[in-house]
Order: sequence, then structure tokens, then C-alpha cells
Amino acid sequence: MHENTLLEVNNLRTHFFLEKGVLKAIDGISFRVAKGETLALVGESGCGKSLTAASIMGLVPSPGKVVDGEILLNGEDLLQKTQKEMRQVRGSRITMIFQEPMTALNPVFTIGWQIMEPLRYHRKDLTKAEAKERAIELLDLLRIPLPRQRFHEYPHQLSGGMRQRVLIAMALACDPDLLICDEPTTALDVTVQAQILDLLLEIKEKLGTSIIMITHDLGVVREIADRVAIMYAGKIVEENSTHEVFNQPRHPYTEALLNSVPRIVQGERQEELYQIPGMVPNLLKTHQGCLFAPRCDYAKELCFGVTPEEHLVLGGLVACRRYSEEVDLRELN
Amino acid sequence: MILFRNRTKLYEEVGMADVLRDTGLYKDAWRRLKRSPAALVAMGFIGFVVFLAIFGPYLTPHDPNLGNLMVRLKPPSATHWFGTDQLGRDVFSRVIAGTRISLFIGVVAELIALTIGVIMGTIAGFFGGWVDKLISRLIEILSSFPFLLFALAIMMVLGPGIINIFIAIGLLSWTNVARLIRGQVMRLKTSEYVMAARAAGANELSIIFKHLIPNCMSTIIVILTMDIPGAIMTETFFSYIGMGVRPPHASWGKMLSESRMYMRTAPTYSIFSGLLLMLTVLAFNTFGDALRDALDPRLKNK
Amino acid sequence: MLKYAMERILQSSLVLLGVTLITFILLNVVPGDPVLIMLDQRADQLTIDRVRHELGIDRPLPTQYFEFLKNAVRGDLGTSFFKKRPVTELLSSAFGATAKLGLMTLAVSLCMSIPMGILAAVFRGSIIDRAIMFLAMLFMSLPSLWLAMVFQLIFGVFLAALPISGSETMRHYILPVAILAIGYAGGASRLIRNNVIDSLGHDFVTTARSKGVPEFFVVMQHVLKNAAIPIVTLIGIQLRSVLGGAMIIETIFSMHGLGRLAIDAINTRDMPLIQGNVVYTATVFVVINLVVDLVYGLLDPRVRLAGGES
Amino acid sequence: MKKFLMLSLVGLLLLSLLAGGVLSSPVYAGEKILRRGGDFGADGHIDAMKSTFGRVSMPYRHVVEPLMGQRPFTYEMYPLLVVDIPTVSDDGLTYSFELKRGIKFSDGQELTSADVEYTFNTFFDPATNCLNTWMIDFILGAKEMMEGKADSLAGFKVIDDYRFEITLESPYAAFPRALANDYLGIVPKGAHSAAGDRWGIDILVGTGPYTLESFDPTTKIVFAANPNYNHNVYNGRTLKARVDKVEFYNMDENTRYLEFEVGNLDHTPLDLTMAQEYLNRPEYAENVQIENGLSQMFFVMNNSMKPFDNVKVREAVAYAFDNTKIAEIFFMNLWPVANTILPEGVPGHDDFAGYEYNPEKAKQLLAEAGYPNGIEFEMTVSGTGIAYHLLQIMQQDFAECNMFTTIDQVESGVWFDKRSTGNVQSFLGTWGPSFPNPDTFLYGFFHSSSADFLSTGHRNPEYDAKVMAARAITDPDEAQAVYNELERYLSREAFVAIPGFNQPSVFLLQSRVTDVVDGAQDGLLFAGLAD
Repeated sequence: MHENTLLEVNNLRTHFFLEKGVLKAIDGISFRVAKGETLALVGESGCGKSLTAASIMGLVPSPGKVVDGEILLNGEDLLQKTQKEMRQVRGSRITMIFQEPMTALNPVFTIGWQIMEPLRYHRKDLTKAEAKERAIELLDLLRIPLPRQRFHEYPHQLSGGMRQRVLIAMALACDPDLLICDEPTTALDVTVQAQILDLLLEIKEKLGTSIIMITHDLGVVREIADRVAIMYAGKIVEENSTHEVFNQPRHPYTEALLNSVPRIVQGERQEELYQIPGMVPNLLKTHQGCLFAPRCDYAKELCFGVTPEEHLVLGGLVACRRYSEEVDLRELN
Repeated sequence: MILFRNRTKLYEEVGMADVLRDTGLYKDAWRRLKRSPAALVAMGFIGFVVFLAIFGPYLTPHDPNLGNLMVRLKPPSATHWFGTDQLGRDVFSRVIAGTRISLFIGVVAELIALTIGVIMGTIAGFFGGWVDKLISRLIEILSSFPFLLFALAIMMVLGPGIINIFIAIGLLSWTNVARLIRGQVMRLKTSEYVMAARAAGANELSIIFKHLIPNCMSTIIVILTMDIPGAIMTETFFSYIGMGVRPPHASWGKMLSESRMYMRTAPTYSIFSGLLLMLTVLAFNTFGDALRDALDPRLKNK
Repeated sequence: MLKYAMERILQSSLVLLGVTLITFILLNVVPGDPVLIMLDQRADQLTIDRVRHELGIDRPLPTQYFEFLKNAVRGDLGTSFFKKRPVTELLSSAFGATAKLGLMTLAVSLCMSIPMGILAAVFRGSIIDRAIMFLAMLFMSLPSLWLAMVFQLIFGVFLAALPISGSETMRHYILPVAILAIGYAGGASRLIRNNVIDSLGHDFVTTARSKGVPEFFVVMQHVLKNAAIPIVTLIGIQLRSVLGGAMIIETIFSMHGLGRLAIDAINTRDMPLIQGNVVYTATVFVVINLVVDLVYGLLDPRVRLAGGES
Repeated sequence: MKKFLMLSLVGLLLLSLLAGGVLSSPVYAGEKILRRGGDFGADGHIDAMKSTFGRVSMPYRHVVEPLMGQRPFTYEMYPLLVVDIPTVSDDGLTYSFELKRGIKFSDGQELTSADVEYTFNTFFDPATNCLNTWMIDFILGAKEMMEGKADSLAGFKVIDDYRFEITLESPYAAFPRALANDYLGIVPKGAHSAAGDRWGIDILVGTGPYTLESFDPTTKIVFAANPNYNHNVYNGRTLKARVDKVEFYNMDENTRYLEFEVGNLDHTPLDLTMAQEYLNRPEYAENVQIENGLSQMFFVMNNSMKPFDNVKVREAVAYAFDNTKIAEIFFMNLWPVANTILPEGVPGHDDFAGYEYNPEKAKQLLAEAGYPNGIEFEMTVSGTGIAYHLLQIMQQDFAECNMFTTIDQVESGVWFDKRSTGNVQSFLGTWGPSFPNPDTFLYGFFHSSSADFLSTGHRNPEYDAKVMAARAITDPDEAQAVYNELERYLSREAFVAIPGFNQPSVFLLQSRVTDVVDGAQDGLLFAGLAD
């Protein structure tokens, strides 16, 4: 384990036990987040990226259960902690912000109250007045104008961007080590998105907080992430530095994802937007081989039979047959 | 115990959105209903009661209205399974005979209430403006009325008889239906597909009948099941104040209110009179609850 | 706010006017002549005419109604035909027992239904939920008439633990309150459960949990305050119904309340008393609706500010 | 604001709890309270003048007494406020009275002729709104008063403080009996006029054995003993209230029985169907009391309506009404069969054996009347009492006689509306006098003036004239003969109504109740309680 590793997830499996069978929503993923690093978890909806966040937070919903793996925060396994101990971690060491700023705030409490709430449970040393000062400080930090006035307002009086800032302020209240952002900008206007991302970048600089950014927006990834983990059907198919992923996508799925983003190059119009053929596999069924194989342009017969292993590549990992030692690298092109 | 998101979102999240969408509304509801054993038991019981209501007259071992004064208020025996009542009539036969009347009152009264309620609610919700104001005031006036007076007035104007009990209960309880339907229509009115239909040049009548009412259908079905026990209970009240079905005919409510006098000396009379009523009400409530969960989660706040 | 209240009061006066007018018309349509009821055994036409004149029901109908309105505005609801007492006196004396019975019923039913509803919602789908919901359903299915008899018999006669009827002491209220509260609690706990479940599904619950808020506070603060609005509506409806008087229970337990007064009035076609009852019921209806609206404002900032700005 | 709201709600609840505790009725040690249950109906007052109901006059008599008294059960008339039974002039028109000296109202005022005069004037004053004027409107000047043409009763003459005379328009032999009615209770002039609308509500002053302590119209009336009561002598002993208080509770029927069982009530009327239940329970058999009274129940057919306009049809009903079976089996002989309109003990009664149940004969009579396939008619009933049960039994018997009936169960208001306008086709009616007076039946029920009000539909001028003439007959034997003839006409010739049962009073009485004078129903006025 590296000195500067903050979070290490090893072979995490989260399954849903439904009447129809066991749904392997997360099926053995591993990744690391270093201190001060931003990791982007990228994938289509339903690939299990939000559930990964939930697993880390210890908030997996009821038919679901973490069945295997380790989640090490500074070396402590969160999965071994009791509910009560987990509660001490949530909101203080790991915090989270959500996709829908409109609904993630409780409409019947003032934003001040809600920002002070984590302090009430995690920073018992603070008096009420101090907590209030801290909240206002946070509002100020997130460039919310007139923080003292806003403090007493209710969520419905704020715009979407403002609410997301409030959520971030709330998440930062106890100086967390890790901030998980679950598609924080998806529900926002483009201009507001940019502001929020800038803010996040700034915070990262200032506070040195590690961030897990869950998103399907590759633009966001490019802007903010240090490293990227691409998820597909409950597995991480590729993990590498942002630069590598964007310049040298190794996994066919990553490649496909990148191709499906419209690129506007001056004077040139893309004829057709690339679409990934086929459907996301039904995770209730047992699959053999690579889950992406049915949709993969490069799939060989072998891909349907053998589950691909992870292979070390330059700066990262990729789970594709094409990188196994046995395969001739020349076949790649 | 801990919920991460609500279930719909959850299924979407884990790639099971198809579970939610691939079947039709009713088929889907039926599938969900089948999962609840309580609902199935309730449904079975309702089926049994309906069977009794239809075939009851052929099943009674004795004439339910014919008494033998020699065997008044007897405990259960081989000839009289549930014992006899104060006029020596067979309680078992009367309970079965009462099934038809009580169930009929429940269903027909509720259908009447629904018809009026749906029409009024749709008109108020769809047209809005002064029509809505008028109907809303009317509903308000009717709800702030002494129930008994209103019931009496209707019964008086119509005269006594089973049919009029239906109508009275129906006229008394349409306001709730109207209120619910009104709210739902108002919501649906601004929905995208209604807008689309409008944009496509559909006239108002066809919007109401093609779009609004079918979309309220699940609400309507749920209200029907949930309010039938209410109507059956109302009949008990009518019987208590001596305005029930015409003697010597039996209804559950009538038997219940008459039997309570003999609770100490002939407890079985009272217990058996009330039992079927209670179980039926319980079955309808249970079934209605499950049906609502299966059909229309939006109705939860009723 | 004031403007809103004024508007509501104006609206409600219209409702009141409508209610009294319909009552008046109904009473004149419905068979049953108070004079004939009063003179049950025998009377000559002279007496009938004289009594009719004395009660003022020989005047033209519009005159009767306007006279009633004129006096009602001054707070005089007339004198009961049968009870020979001022209607306001009768109503206010009966209000005591009804209000006591009603408020206690409401309190007890809420004390039962709120924990029941929350527990069932929190343990949704579990055996606890099923047991509680079955109990609630059973509560709803028990006819109060029958329950009253059984309770009187068990607690009053066999165990001799509680009084069978009357309203003199607190002990007298135990049985009727229990019977009424059981009926109300059944429906209420189901509604509360559903609302809590609804609120539990909201994103802010996840937010709260992600902040490390203990589950108890998640439910008691975040969820309950959001589920409170439908519960307040429910309390409003229940309050309205308990304050209307419980006809059967008041009769069976010999309580001097409004429900019984209403039965008497209607049975005897006691016009002033019926009108008084109607005015009272409608007023309660309006006042409670207004209060419920105000409470909404207290609970939900969105409503409050919307009201304040208009 | 929120806190305030919560606090006020909690406060309200606490307050209501406290109020409940404080309001508990105090019971003093050694105080004897006789508790009676009953049904007050919808009445909120106890002013017998303004009511026609026994439920009002019965409590009223605890406080206010009429001039004459009548022993319960035996119907023996005795002077109560007057020295002796009044003497009548030779023309049978003028009665002379003399009041007992020294009788005081409970407010200390002494009873004088002025009070009696005031009472009679008040009785006929249209402003009083008395509902019972028709009972004695044959007093001279009564009609003028009721029409508002006179301020005082011409037939009432005060001679001095203790003596007065009353003159009638025409002779009426039973007049002194009429004075024994509760609604003619003598009220104190000063207190009554001062009380105004509150008379019978908060204020009730009389010469009676009790005073009104409190009156809550829907639940409870409390009377306290009047210690100065001394003018009612029976069997040589002065009657007095033997308990400190009498409390009347207005209760639902079933609740009354339960309260009786736990010992909270000393007396409650008992529905006949329940009487059998209690007789069958050994621990209560002793408590069931039955007293034969003068009330008769008969099956009334509206003589003006088809098919009952045909005397043959009415005769057929006499053969179809199996009152013997009902009395024996359903009433377990607690209610005797009545075969005549006039009950035993009333002049005019004879021992007619009645008509037996005979479907063949009934069918034959129907055929003779032109209904070979039988008749259909409607029987109306209000409430769920004894008549409701009886009609259902009779319906079965009738059906065997080709009489096909429906039972129309109506709400009480509708009942009165329908019956009092002559629109009921048939029903079970109960009628009874307060003393053995055939006139109450013959005039009160079957006179043409009742044809519509009581839905008898019976109109026969000849009969009317005979009834009116019979009123003036003072010779008992002559009266007996005339009444007998009229009775025979009603029950055996014209079959105006079919006699059914003699209706006794049935009630539950605790064994600790002592000193019941004669009949317990009314004799409870002076009953005591064993320790």
C-alpha cells in the first residue's frame, strides 16, 4: 500500500438479492484513490457507479448487500465497521454530494440548519454560535453571496446552482478526506456546470480533498479528473490517468465511449455520431466471457468464453483479452 | 431497512428499468398483487362473499325470513348452525341472505358515488374557472352538512327501500371521489401527452374520454375497493337508526344492531351477525390497500 | 396573510349561507312536521294551528328564512321547538362533552397511529410492518356499534373496572375514547405509514444519511417534518369529524354531546336546533380548514412564503 | 410560534383532563339516591303543560302536583291539594273545591286559590303554548281564551283564598278525574310568571315531595327531597320522600340494562323482548316486575282506505291475527291477550272470547268481500321496538290467510307525518287512559275527529253522537251498558280495529328499593332504599 493512498477498494462485490435471482450489480472491482487526487468513475447509467459510491458510504439499499471485498480508508476496512462507527465516518471523513440539488436538500429546513447538521453530529466541540460561523464561512467559501442572509433561507428560494453549492458546503463542513460527487453537474445548466466544476477544482487545490467524481460526462472528466476508471456492467474495464485514457483509450468500450461524444472541430462536421451497438447485458443472467463482447467490434470467439483478466498497461490497468501476453500486440490494429 | 433511493430509481440504477416498463399497467399490477399473500387471501374471501351473494338463496338451509317462535335465540345446533334470532329465524340463513343485500349496497352505492364523483371531479378539474369554483363550493357545502339530516332528506324524498339506500349512500359519498378525481385531472391536464393531444387538435370531449378518464382508471378502481367497506358500514348506521332494509329482510347491519341487545343471553347471535361483516370489510380494506400499492402508488396520500 | 384570511372568511360565509339555505329547503321538503311530532297523541286543529303560529312556522317560507338570517347575524339562533331552550345555550352546553371526547379521541388516536405508522414505514415489508398494518386494518373493520357493546360488557359488567355510561369523570371517557380512537387510528396509521415511506424515498434522506445523521434523527426530523403536511390534513379532517359529535357513541354512552343533540333535533324536525347544528358544523369546518392552512405555513416554508408574498 | 402552538395544544388537552377530574359528581356519605333510567326523548324541558309525553310528565310530578291524586295501579282517586273530592251541582256543571290549609310551595309561598286560578288561566292562555288543552276544553270560557277573545277563564270563580268553583259548558262525569293529570299541576303564581321561559328548565317550583336540583336535558335530572312535604296521606300515614335524591338518567335502552346489572340503576323500564331474557336468568328473575295497565294494543286498519273500507275484509283480519299464539309463545303470557277494545277494569269491558286464528275462514271472508286471490297491504312501523317484531310475526300468519303484506319501517318524524295526516294503511297502535275511562278509547281513538290524526279512517256520525252522549251519563250501570254497546260495535260489528294485547308495564327493579306504594311504576315517588 502506498504512503499516499487514501482509499483502496479491493475486489468489491455488491449484489442484489431479488426474487428473480441475484443481480451482480458490482462484481469485483478494485481501485485506489490517492490523497488529493481526483478519480473519475465513468460509465453508462446502470453500470454500478452510483452503487460503488453507496457501497463506500455503507448505504447500500435493502435488497442489496456487499458480499465480498475490502474498502480501506487510510488502511481501515470500512466494511468491518459497525453501523454506528460508519456513521462517524459518513459526513466527516467521507462525504457525498448528489446529482439532484433540487431534491437533495430537505425543503423544510433552512440551509443554515442543514449545513450545521453534520457539525452537530461530528464536531461536538463546537458551540452553536461557532457552528453557525463555520457554516457562514463555508457559504462564503463557495461564493454564495450574502451568506448571513442566505443562512436563514430555505432551499426553494435558491437556484439550482446555489443549491449545489450549499450541498458542497455541507459536504465540506467537517473537512472530509474524501468527497464523492455523484454526477454533481448533470442537472445543471451548462454555464452553472462550469462554475461548479471550477469551484470543485479550487477546493481541491485549497483543501487537498480527494474526490471521486461519478459521471458519464467525459467533458467533466477531462476537466477535473486526475485518473479515470471506466465501469461497464459492474466491472472496471479500464483505469488510467486522464491523459492516457483520452489520448490512448485501450479498452474497446472506452474507445466507443469517446467516439460517441460529439466533437466539434471548426469547419468540419461529423457525419454521424458513433453509437455503441447492442444493449447493456442483463446482470441477472450468468454470463460467460467478456460482458462487452456482444457489443465489441473487436470481439473474437475467445472473448465469449473466457472472462478477461486485468492487464497492466502504461500507467494503468485494462481488462481486455487483447492485452494478454498470449495475444500478439500486432493484432490490435 | 436503509433506502438509498426510491425503488423506481433504484431499478433504473441497477439496469432493471425494463422490469418496470416492459409489461402493461394491469398485467404488471396483477403480477405485483400476486406477490402479496394477504391480498390473495382477501381476494379469495371477496370471491367467496360474491359467490354467497349470487348463489346465497340456493344455499340457505332455512327460509331466512320465516321464523319459528318456539326456537327463539337458541345457541348453534345441528339444525341451526349459527343459532336462531329473536323471532326464531335461522341466523345462518339470514347471514347468507344478508350478504346479497349488504354487498349490493356496498357495490351499487359506491358505483353511484363513483359515477357522480368522476363526472363532477372531471368537470371541475378539467374546465376549472367558475365551474370548478361552483363544484368545489358545492362539495364544501355538502361536506359540512350533518350526515344524518342529509341521509334522511334523501331517503324522504325517495321513500324507503333498498334501492334508495343505495342512492342515499351514493349521494352522500360522491364528494370524496370528486375531490380526488379533480386533483388528478388537474395534474393530468397539464401533462405532456394531453398537451400533445391538444396540439394535435383533439377536442375537449375526446381528451376527457380518451386521455383523462382512462388515466384515472386505476384511481377509480382503488377508490371503489377502498370505499365499499365504508358503504357497508354506513348501512349499519342506517339500520341502527331504524332506516335499514325493509323488514323482515336481513342485512348485516340490521342483524348486527338487532343482535346487540341479546349479547349476554345469546352471544353467538351477535358474534355470527358481525363476523361476516367484519371479515368482508377487512378483506376489502386489505385488498384495496394491496391493489393501490400495485396499481397506483400516487394514491398513497389519499 | 390577512387578505388571505379575509378572503377565506368571505368564502366561508357564502358556504354558510348555502348550507343554511339548503337545510331550510330540505327541512321543508322532508316529511315530518314538528307540530305533529309534538302532539303525538291527539290534537284538534285549533291547537295545531296555534302551536304552528307560536313556533312561527305558519309564516311564508322566505320570511322564515330571512328572519332566521337576521337573527343569526346577531348571534341569536332562536329557541329550540322541543327543548324550549335557546339554541346557542344547547349547543354550548353540548359542546363541552363533545370537545372533550373529541380532543381526547384525537390525542389517543394520534398517540397510537403516529408510532404505528412510523414503525411500519421504517420496517417496511418486515413482519413488524405486516403486524401493525393488519392491526390497523382490523381497527378499521370493527363496527363501533358492536365494539361499544363488547367493551361495555367486558370492562363495565364482567370486569366492573370502568363506568358503562355517563360523562362525569375522566374514567367515564375511557371506553368511548378508546372505541372512537381505535376507529380513527386504523386509517390514520396507514396514512402516516404511506407518507413516511414516501418521505423516506426522497433524496434528502440519503443526503442526511450521508452526513452521518443517526437513523433515529433521520426519521424523526427529516422524514417526519416532511410527512407532517398530509398528517396535518388528516388531523384537520379527524378534528372536524370528532367535533361534529359522535352520534352512536354519545347515545350508547349517555353523553351529553352534539351528536346526540343532532339526532334529537333531526328526529323531531326541530328547525332552529338543526339550523344551529348546521351553522356550528359549517363554522367548525371553516375554522379548522383555516387553521390547517395556517399550520401548513408553519410546517412548510414554501407555503408560508407563497402566502406571505401574495 | 411553533412552540406556542404545541404548548397550547398540550395545555388544552391537560385542561380537558383536569376538567374531567374536577367535574366528578360528589356523593356524600350516607346520602340515599334513587337512580332511575329512562328515555327522555328529545325533550329539553320538564313542563308537562308543553308536552304530551309521559317522559316529561313523570319527572314533572316529582315537583308539581295536581289538585286531585290517583293511586297508582288501583286508579283510586283521592284529594291531594283539596280537602275532599269536589262536589258537583245538580245540573252537573259546577264543581266546588276547597284547598287544604297550610300547603306550601317549595319556595315557601302558601298555596291559595289565586295560584289555582293562575294555573288554569295559564293553561288556556295561547301564549303558554299548552299542548293538552283539548283534554278539558269543555270548561266554560276555555274556547274563548284559546281563541284569544278572553283574558281569563269564565268558568273559574275564586270564592276566597281557599275556595273556588269551576263551571263546565256541558256535563262531563269524569271531570274530577281529568284534574288528576300532571299537566294540570298547580304552579305558584309569582314564581311561574317570574320564571318565564326558564320554567321547566332551570326553575320548577311546586308543592310536590321533591325540588328540582339540576337538569341536564340529554343526560340527567336530579331531584332533592322536599322535607316540608306533609299533605299526602295514604292508609293513615303521611307520605314523604324517603330518599335524599332521585336521579333520572336518559340512556340508550341497552345501556340502561347494563347499568342496572352493575347496580347503578335502581329502576328501568324493560322492553318486552328483553323481559324474557331476564326472566330466564335466575339472578334477575326476581327483579323483573310486571304490572298490568290500562293500555291496549290493537291492529289498526285505515277504514277509509282500500281494502279496509270493506267490513268483510276487516272481519277477515280478525281471523288472521293470531294474538293468542303470540301472547303465549312470544310474550310467554307476560302480555295478556285482549279481545276487546276496552281493557279489563274499564266500564264497558266484557269477557268476549275473541276470534280464533282461522285462515280458512279469513280466506272465505276475503272471497266474499270480492278478493278471492287475497289482498295486499302495507303495515307501517317506526323504530325497532315491540311492534316491529310483532309485525314480522304477524306477516307470516297473514300470508297464510292470503293477506300479503309489506312492512314499511319509517323514521319517527315521517311516521308522525304520515299517521297524523291519515296516510297510514295499517299499524299496531297502543292507546291507554291514565284512569279507567272508556271515553279515552271511544272518543280519543275512534271518534271521527281522530280519523285522520290517528289514521283510523273511522268516520261514523251515529257513533260519534253516541259517544258524546255517553259522556254525560253519571249512573254507572247505565254507562256500562252504553259503553258495552259501543265497544261491541267497534270490535265485533264494524271491526274498526282488531284488539291484540293488554300492554302491561314491565321494568327492572332492584331488590334494595323499599316502600313501593302499590304499583311500582308510579309508586316509586315515595320509595325508599334499604341500606
